[in-house]
Amino acid sequence: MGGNSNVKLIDDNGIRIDGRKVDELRNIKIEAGVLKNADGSAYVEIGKNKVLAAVYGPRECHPRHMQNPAKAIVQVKYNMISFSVSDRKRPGPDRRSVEISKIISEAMEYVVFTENYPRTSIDVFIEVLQANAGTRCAGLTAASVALADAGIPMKDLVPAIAVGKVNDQVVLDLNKEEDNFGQADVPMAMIPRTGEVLLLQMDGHLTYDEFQHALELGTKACEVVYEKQKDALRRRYKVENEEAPAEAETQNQEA
Amino acid sequence: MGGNSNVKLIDDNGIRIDGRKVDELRNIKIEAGVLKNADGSAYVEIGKNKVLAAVYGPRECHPRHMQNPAKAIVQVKYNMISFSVSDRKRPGPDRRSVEISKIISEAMEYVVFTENYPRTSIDVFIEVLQANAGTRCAGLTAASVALADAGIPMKDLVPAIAVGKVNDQVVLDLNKEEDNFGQADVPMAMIPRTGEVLLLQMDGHLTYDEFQHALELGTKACEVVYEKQKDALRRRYKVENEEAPAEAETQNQEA
Amino acid sequence: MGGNSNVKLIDDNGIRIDGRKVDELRNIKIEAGVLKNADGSAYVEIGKNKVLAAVYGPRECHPRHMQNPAKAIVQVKYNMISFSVSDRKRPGPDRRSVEISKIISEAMEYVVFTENYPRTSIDVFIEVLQANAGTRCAGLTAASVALADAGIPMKDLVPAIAVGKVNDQVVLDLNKEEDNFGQADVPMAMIPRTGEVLLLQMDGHLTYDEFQHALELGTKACEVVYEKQKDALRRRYKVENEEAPAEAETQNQEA
Amino acid sequence: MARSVVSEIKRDHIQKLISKGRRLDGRAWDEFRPISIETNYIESAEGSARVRIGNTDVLVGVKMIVGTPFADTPNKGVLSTNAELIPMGSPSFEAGPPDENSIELARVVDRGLRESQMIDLEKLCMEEGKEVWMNFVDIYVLDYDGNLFDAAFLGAVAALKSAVVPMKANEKGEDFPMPIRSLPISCTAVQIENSILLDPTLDEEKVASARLTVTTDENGDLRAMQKGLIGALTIDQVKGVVETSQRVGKELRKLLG
Amino acid sequence: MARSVVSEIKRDHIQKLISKGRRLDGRAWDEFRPISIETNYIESAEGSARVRIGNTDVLVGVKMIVGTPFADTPNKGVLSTNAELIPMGSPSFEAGPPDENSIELARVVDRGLRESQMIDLEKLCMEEGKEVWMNFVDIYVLDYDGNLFDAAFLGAVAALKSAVVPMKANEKGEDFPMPIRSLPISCTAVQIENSILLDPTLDEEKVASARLTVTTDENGDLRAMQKGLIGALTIDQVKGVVETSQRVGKELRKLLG
Amino acid sequence: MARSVVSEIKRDHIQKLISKGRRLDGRAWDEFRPISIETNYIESAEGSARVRIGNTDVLVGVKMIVGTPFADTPNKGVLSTNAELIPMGSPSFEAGPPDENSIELARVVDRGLRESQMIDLEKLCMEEGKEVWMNFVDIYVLDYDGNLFDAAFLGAVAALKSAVVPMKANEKGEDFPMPIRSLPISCTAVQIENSILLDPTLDEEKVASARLTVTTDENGDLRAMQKGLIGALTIDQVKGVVETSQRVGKELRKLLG
Repeated sequence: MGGNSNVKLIDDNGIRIDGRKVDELRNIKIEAGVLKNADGSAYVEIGKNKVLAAVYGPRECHPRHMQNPAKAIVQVKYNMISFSVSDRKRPGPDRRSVEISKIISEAMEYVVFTENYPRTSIDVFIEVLQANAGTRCAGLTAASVALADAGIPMKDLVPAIAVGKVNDQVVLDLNKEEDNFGQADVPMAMIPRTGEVLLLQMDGHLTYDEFQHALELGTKACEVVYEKQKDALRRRYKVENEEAPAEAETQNQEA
Repeated sequence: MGGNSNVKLIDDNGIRIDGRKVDELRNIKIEAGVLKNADGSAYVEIGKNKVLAAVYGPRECHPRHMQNPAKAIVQVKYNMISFSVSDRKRPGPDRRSVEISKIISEAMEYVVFTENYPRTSIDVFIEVLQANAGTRCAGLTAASVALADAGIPMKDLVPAIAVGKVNDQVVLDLNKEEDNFGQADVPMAMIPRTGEVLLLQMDGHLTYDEFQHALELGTKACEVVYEKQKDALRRRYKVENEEAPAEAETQNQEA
Repeated sequence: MGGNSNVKLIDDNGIRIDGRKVDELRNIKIEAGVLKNADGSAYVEIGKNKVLAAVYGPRECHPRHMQNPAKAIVQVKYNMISFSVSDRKRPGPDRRSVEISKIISEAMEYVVFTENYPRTSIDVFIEVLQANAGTRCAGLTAASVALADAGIPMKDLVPAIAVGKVNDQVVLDLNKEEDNFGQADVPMAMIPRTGEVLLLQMDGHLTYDEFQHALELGTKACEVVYEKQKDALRRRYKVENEEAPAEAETQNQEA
Repeated sequence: MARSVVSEIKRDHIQKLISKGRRLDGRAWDEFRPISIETNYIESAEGSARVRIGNTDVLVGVKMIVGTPFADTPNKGVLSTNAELIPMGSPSFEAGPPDENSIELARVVDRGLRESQMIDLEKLCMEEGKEVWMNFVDIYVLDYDGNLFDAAFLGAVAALKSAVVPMKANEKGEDFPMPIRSLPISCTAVQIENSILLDPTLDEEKVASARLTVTTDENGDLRAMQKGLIGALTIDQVKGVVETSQRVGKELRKLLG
Repeated sequence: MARSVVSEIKRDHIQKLISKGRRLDGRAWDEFRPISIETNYIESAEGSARVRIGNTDVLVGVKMIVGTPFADTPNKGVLSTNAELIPMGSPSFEAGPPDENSIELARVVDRGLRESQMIDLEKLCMEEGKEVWMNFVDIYVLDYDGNLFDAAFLGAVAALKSAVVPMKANEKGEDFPMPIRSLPISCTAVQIENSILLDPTLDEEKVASARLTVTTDENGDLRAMQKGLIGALTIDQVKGVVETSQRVGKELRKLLG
Repeated sequence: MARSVVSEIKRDHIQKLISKGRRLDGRAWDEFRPISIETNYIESAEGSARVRIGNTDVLVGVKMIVGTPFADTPNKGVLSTNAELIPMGSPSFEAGPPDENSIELARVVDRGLRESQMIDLEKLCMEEGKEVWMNFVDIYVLDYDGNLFDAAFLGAVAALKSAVVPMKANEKGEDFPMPIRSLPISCTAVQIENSILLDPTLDEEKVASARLTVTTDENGDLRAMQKGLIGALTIDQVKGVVETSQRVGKELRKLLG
């Protein structure tokens, strides 16, 4: 967090530099089933963020010593591609992406019915193609859609969103400028149905009242993201059902 | 390739800076069986290039997951030692040597009767002791002699040579200056008996006519290198046969 | 070794900059059993050196291919923590610590009855918390106390000390300034009972006479260190015996 | 085999106790184990602290080096935090470069130090854009019995607080104490069987389903937070942990003198 | 088990079809799958292109950074090409530093770009010996269904062609388009059962015995070539592939607009 | 299987012979195998030597690069020694970064060169604090049949002695020979069954319980020493090896011409 900067990010009418109100999300677009090789996949756009998630598995657990005889392990790898940010990012994991991969893995492992697939690994690869603040939330949002697309049984989908503080106001879904010059950032992920928090981080400076307000804003926004996730899967299944007969025909031709 | 340089590398009589004609090879010296520990070995000098190759195997395949139940794998590692070039090369593989190792491995795997040795690895180590353009060809030439010296059954020996373009002329077996200031480089490896091409790369700028001419020059030169390879092995076996009784005696003394 | 420096490190009365005579050790403090997780541990202070050693094992040998079916292997890792020296040391092993780890491992493996624990590994971790010359000897001294604390049968404890040459005199137990500006350094480790040398290195410049004198000084000093080691273990066992009933009571309370 | 049986029994035991509102070592749910802080433990560091919380034993050192500032903060010193889970500290720690556990630990500690603006980094600038003090905070875990986050953070704060800027040794002028603006405290809770406990031991951590670390400043304001482990917290649990952290933080801060 | 049986059957099927002059997806031997090229896909890159050839999906970005030239080319910008076979793209791609496959891919693409002198690197020099533009071409394989060489090369050429030199953002003057001199095209053939096919799918690649990539310029001249896989080509096959590449290259070049 | 049986038999054989005062190859205990030294073997190096001791075959090269001195020795050139146990040299050598064996070898050779002050490093300073010659001594083991320490050290000394400072190629003036002050020699002994042997073969090394390397100068003074292997030496054995090294060192030094 840049701290108490003098940059004016919210105007006198409460409008943010990208035209949003303080409690308004950026445009969200979610698509399921966008890759062929992966067992499941999803594409998420939130504002200028572009994120892909791919699921492979359940499959043989590769670092053998990590196998769990009682359940599957969920290994999420979050990665930013080199040209997703303004300064070229050297390929390969950095400390930030290792931490994010860890906490998203933990969140996903909670919702997957891992007992169904002992000794296996369910691998989720999140690639941030274009970054504009909030990529870990976009990635987590994509990850659970991709898991559903892979047909892996889960307690529920997991939407995620960041809340923050800018010019002394609690605002929803920070963009890049707000993230750079803001005063606090609170990424969170929830199970909307139960109100359970699966991912929660915070950095910056918030009073307890502000934090409680942030939790409220985030909770509501997660419900919106959740609807977009479900809608993406509905569209995906619809397409599949329409495609199925066509595919059968093709197979006939070949046989 | 340095491209269309103004450096004059061929004089008006068609003579190159090291005194050769355009279709003339540098001096070649090949020796088989030059190391004790290795199961097979060879030393190749082409002009100022000095290259050693050592073969270990067939032996247990080390990265276990690379084992092939139906055949041996051939793993060639090409390496330049740190003081083989004018600027000190940091020890360890760089991207160039990884690529060269891959394509030489592929070429060698084609000629070895790998089905004879399922699950094993045949490891070939090429060390460039002194480099003066054409080291991958010298290394490949040494590798197949070392494989023969190790007694590993092969379809045939594999000679290799580079052809190139210098001062707008197609020339055989570039030296270092020609490589630095030349216009094209075409390393190639063949099975002379069948005319099959096992390794072929090109970079620079060649018309299709020039390329066809280069293939012709290279094909002929490979036959010359092939004779040197066979001669090295003949000398090696001769020495072995002369040595054999002496060795038997020594064993007697010890027993 | 800095070589023939003009820095005056011994005054006309034969007194060194820290007040010691040429054949005098720095203050030594040894404690056994200072860590809870480790199977055995020891803390050693020699002058301003502060060193911890921890023993884990005998336990499953981790790089599997290093397992010895006939005996345990002893793997010592010597490490300096980043702020143990005046310039921050980047965490992780450097070439110096790899060499020291190797020779301490070899010394320790000789005294441990490794045949008792086939296929296992006995791992010793030496962490130099604060360094002031002589850390490998302090580490080795700590290692054998920690091994004894872990209850691992050994031929004997192994004391270690460095002898050196400063201002053309052979002196015992160099401190940091003497190490920086001295003329020779001879770290050594022994089994005092048998007079066997387990670790011996030397760098600098010594005549054969000086070297013989150094060996004598070091041999005597090792006996002093040896007594401190035994004393630490005696104190440790005393404490253990006193603690034992108390611990039993606690267990009762919980049950 | 035997080992896992024992641990299964222990797990049950811990869970049963907790469901009765009790802990294995008899502490109240919001009670820390005994804490000791020994500063200036290492002379070769500019600042250092050895912190023990129960059997957890952490050594933190601060090294200060003259360097160049980042381009976007030309008038500020640099802070870098690193954690080493050395194999000495636990049979579960492995040699090698920092793994995800040590990286998470280092980054959570780093965020707490940074976001609380504990150090006045502008006072660590010697020449704008050219010369600043770089602070390397290195956390070594010597013995691991749970709650590394709080032990490491307490150690980092104590080490920084005790540090002296080595101006003289670098021929830059007179030494001065590290410019400190606040003393942030982190407080970590875990969830076990729907109960919340502070300062978990290693055994408790193994049974826990979720972890929440909250870093607060003197005003009780939030500066950093991290939820971890495979499990969920309710919003009420989150709020409860925050309130407890505010309260307990005040107590722990007194230990820093 | 089941998997390898299926693939054995598929292998036979592909080989039989090909020996009858047919392909699994009905294409002619010298026919490419549908190709789509979407440029300026990523705003944070100076140039970018997402290229799909059938189900093969590749994203290429160009980042330009101010740097110093190499000593032996003081008046030229720098070109660096890297390929990431990320695990997202295929179950056979593993995480970690570039392996021999991604290194070969990157180097073959790099040679084609470099030897065709596609970019006028002298126009990317700002101050001789001191300041030039460094071009980082990064190739990410999102979905892998064969013929990476051509997809990656097409992506790299399209991304470079679409790039704008970020002078303004670096306070160096006015932006200008990447100085392009030619549009090289690579064309890859494989040998299966002595037949030659262009644009192999992944299934076809698995059955292939040799691969040859030929990069040609607008004049049909050769700029780069790479033979791969464990197998041999006759001289006539090599010549045939070169001639086909010259012809097909002309067609593919039109896709670049 | 067969292999280890044979080696068990060989081990017994070697031990029995030695207990009778004999060696497998008939040498006396203090006798080296035939030694050959070929200098200037590699033109691209500033100095080089290929040294064979029996079947042990080592190639050492010296590269000299213009660089900056270390802050604490502003008027001295830099010496850096590295050993590569390349897989060509032995089935027991593995590819990859230097392991503990190659690091120990390089460091023992380095100490011998450095502590004997063989090179007059002050003569390799061109401008105090700014520009000095950096000497990279790289040791490649082409064939390993025991006693690497002595072969590598002999190679390093011979390569350095043959080196010419490349002033001209670096536009710094006229070339001159490496400024040499002394010719140190290392001599390595092993203990087998309480006997001491010089110049062990690989088979002898495998049976040995302790190793001692002693590096002496022209005066017979000690410059470096390293005890290795899992075994102990008596004080008398140590003294005996030192005395032998002084004597044998004189003989070996003659080989350097």
